[in-house]
Amino acid sequence: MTYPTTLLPQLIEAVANAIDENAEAVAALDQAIGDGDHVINLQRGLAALLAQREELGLLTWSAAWQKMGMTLMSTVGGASGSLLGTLFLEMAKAAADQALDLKGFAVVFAQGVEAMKRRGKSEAGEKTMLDVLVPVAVYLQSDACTAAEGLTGVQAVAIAGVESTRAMLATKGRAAFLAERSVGHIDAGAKSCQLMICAISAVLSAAPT
Amino acid sequence: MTYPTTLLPQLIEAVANAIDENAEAVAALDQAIGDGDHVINLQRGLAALLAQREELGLLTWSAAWQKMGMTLMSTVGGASGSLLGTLFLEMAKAAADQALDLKGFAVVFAQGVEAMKRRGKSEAGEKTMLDVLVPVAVYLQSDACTAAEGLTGVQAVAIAGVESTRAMLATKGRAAFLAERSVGHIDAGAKSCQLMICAISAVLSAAPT
Amino acid sequence: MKKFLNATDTLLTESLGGFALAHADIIELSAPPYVIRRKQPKQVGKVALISGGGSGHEPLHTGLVGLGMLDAACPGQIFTSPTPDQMLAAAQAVDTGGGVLFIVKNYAGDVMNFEIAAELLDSPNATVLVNDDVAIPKSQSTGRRGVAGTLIVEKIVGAAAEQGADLAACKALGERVNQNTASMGVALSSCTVPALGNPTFTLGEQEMEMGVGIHGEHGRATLPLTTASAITAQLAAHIDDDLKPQANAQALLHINGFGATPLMELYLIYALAAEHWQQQGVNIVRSLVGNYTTSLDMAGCSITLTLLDDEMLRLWDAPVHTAQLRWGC
Amino acid sequence: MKKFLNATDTLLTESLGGFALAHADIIELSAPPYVIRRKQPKQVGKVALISGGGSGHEPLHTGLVGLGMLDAACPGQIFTSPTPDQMLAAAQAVDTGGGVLFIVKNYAGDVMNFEIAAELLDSPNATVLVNDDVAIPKSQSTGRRGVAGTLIVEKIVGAAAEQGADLAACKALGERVNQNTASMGVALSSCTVPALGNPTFTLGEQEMEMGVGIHGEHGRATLPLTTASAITAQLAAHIDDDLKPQANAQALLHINGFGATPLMELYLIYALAAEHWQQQGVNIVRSLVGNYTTSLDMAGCSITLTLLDDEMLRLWDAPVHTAQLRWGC
Ligand SMILES: Nc1ncnc2c1ncn2[C@@H]1O[C@H](COP(=O)(O)OP(=O)(O)O)[C@@H](O)[C@H]1O
Ligand SMILES: Nc1ncnc2c1ncn2[C@@H]1O[C@H](COP(=O)(O)OP(=O)(O)O)[C@@H](O)[C@H]1O
Ligand SMILES: [Mg+2]
Ligand SMILES: [Mg+2]
Ligand SMILES: [Mg+2]
Ligand SMILES: [Mg+2]
Repeated sequence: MTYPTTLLPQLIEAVANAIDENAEAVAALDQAIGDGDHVINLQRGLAALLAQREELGLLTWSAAWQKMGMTLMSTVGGASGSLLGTLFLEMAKAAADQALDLKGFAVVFAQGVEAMKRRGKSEAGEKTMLDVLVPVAVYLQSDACTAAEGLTGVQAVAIAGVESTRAMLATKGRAAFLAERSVGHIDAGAKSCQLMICAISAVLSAAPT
Repeated sequence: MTYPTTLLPQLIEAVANAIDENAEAVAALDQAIGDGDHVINLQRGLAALLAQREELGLLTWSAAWQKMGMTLMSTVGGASGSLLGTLFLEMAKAAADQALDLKGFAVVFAQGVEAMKRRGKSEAGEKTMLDVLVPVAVYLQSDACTAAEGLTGVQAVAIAGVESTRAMLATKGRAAFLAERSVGHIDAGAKSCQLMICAISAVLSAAPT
Repeated sequence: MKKFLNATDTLLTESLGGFALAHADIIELSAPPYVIRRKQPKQVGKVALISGGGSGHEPLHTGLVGLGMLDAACPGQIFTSPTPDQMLAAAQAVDTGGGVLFIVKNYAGDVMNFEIAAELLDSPNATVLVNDDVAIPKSQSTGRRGVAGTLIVEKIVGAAAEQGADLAACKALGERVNQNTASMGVALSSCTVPALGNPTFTLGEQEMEMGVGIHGEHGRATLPLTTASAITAQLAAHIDDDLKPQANAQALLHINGFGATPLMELYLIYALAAEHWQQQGVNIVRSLVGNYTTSLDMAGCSITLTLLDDEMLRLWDAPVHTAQLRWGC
Repeated sequence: MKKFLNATDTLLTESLGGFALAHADIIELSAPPYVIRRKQPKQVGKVALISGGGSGHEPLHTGLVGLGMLDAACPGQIFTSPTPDQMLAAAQAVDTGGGVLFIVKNYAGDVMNFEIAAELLDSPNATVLVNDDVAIPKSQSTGRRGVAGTLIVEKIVGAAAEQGADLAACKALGERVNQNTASMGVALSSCTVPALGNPTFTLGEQEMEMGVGIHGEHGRATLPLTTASAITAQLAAHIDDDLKPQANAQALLHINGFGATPLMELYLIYALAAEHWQQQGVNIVRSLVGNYTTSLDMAGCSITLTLLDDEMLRLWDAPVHTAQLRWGC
């Protein structure tokens, strides 16, 4: 099935709720191995998206992601703002104006994640949000990601991804300054991305076919 | 009996010990209604006197107090330093070069306290060291201060004086800034003066006649 | 609160040594009795401005020695007035015949120690007593404390002295600046005197101390912590009660940090205070924001308003070159 | 730790407003996206120096905008990198044809946001990356952090730009200053981010954090608190490992307070650090002591040594007029 942009208001609300409900936990993660600002940065960006959600729902995916990317880029700030902004702006470029099904989205999303890797000069295994986003991109493009199972499977992949950051030594972002002391803590950006992916998947799962 | 200046080393040691033994308590008083420095200021001055004690013991009372006054004036600092320095310098002026008995000392001491009042523009009842020194000066000059009883009586007067500061409203010194909040606390300068007077009296009581 | 130190009884001496090294171009530290004196050349016969007080308020006063401001500062032990021998040594060092003006903050110890020095000083001298703190009622028997306004007196009189004003004129000017200056402070914490090792008093997580001085002692009242707007309004109201600034008056607005409050918060207070006086039609023509008259590591700040006539404004703007204030050169 | 504020989400905006009011003679605050830009006239075609970063480090960078230093500073949220639209607005506002030099502290967010802006910027531009912190091993995959040395880069390059140096020369100079600068910090407490409400990490009464950055995070190690001499020796040793200052080298010694450490203690550290390098025959020719690159209300300080050649020394001495640094005018 293809997903229309009219889902965007609901998607944004779901993501914002998921972040709000877990705000203290995410803040604590960035406090433990960062500077404590990750979740409020995200919430600021999500508030801006919420304010735009109705108009976003009237655009194409490409135009919507372009607008969302610009919004996130100019409101979130920090490492996560530049990376999330990059993700959406790249997806906007990759999307053209077609309708999107899960496979189509997988291609676009993978391009977005590649753009994040270039921007952050980073890859999976460095204890960042990429440790959720890369496995998710891989999964979405794999055969295991079927129309029936994909939206459930991707949540499991995201959760496994965030959990995998716990044991990692950080080699990117602020946590890298802590060297060995970063081990044993989940990465904040990975956690917030997992929450966002799970919220999005839940909405899409419930979307009328 | 007259008291020789050869008692000075012992007197200074006794005063320094008395202050050291009660240092925390006196510090706490100046912390409660002041800025916390009174006892370390005193200890600095007493350390300087200790360093001079042998040579002081060779001088006349007048010369010794002159030297002690200058030392205290230049090492203690703060309100108490200027006042204690003033006390000793005035006693030096008043003493001339005679030998001193208790009555002679009482006259000299009373002049010293008057000089302190002029310097501090203060008098008894304002919750300061004067609330020990003024009653002591009055007692020493009174008939109740006999050769036999005086050195014991003066300690009781000093103790009563310091206790009397507890209920007073401070109208001089830093404690006055606290207005009613100064009530219920003993004044630090009064306490240190009481300790010093008691230590001095004890030494003089035990002095060979 | 923890500190960088080797020993509490060498902290001051070591720190003064570091200060003298860091600013050797403009000041020098004497041998004991300690005086920080100006090095830059000056007109012979210029009035020599001398101030001082307990340490722990840095940069006041040592950081304000130099061209256009103090000729010398006498640093006492932490929170302890300097002693007359320091002021006499200072006068000896910096008086070139124009006489000495002592600028003294109104605390018993400072007043008495400076008075003793003034009495012992042979040469012509005068004293300006600074008592800008309006937290204390005017009728208080000790008089009001000298706090953040002291710097303003030192700057304006410093400029006048640099320009050749004589001793009487400098004293009159200093008293005029003092009369036209009002300050009030609030603390979110006390400070820790190194020798005591613990904060002088403690506040709860939702408490603030209104009307504090700069020695870590309690203020007029412990109150529930409230918004910056409400705090500013309270401080400003006390200042207005005292100064009664008129519409169209020119003023200097000085937000002074007590040591541990981030500059960001000081500028917030500036914004709120400036708005308060703007609404009254007072013309804030000059500003000074930062840690100038501190209380060791106290969290808090004070607001100071000085009503400036044209002469005072010109003198505030005149060149100054000290460790802490520098403009026009 | 308690704070002066009305609301955490208006703190920055209100504070920037106060800053702009207080320094309206030399800077102005744009409408959002926020930029603080220089007001003083400048030579057309001068290289426009733009820096910025998260707020919470005041006076860095907004306090360093003005003649002889930054043309603009882009303030992000507390500890959060500014966004590309701010840097683009800044470039639009201050580039007069000589191109833009971005001075960027080496943190992932700062680097990425400034890079995106640089890529979107039509006009000629270059970037100097500042990474003076030697607490982190050189081999660290993120590279080292930019800390208190950033101000030194901004001052020296700012002077060169003011004197007409072109974009390539400014960039080369900035990189040279950065290469010759090494810093390391130690904290006695973390800081409290307003939105979190509690210190980012806690230390015991006998603990210090060695090798901290300026965002309240843990450093390289939590160690027992020791003497100022021992602390200084540790910090200096790391700096020496990196810079390897030679005898007779000229240097600038900068003791930077993180926000809550009294100036008296900073001068103590200065004394100890100056003695360390004097013993090595290094010639400390310039000093800077105070709170310049803070971390909100963190107690602690950093030592920065910059090896100065004659050109760098002349440029350090060149006139500057910002809210925080002013000399020669
Ligand atoms: N180079 C990078 N590549 C990918 N992700 C990164 C990189 N640097 C940081 N991150 C992510 O950004 C998150 C931190 O974001 P945030 O706290 O908003 O920014 P900042 O670190 O600037 O304070 C980290 O948890 C990590 O997931
Ligand atoms: N005007 C005064 N007259 C008499 N005693 C005074 C006066 N002012 C202060 N004191 C005394 O000085 C004591 C404080 O001394 P100290 O702490 O050494 O000085 P400071 O108040 O300058 O810190 C007070 O406890 C009080 O006894
Ligand atoms: Mg963060
Ligand atoms: Mg005291
Ligand atoms: Mg004192
Ligand atoms: Mg951040």
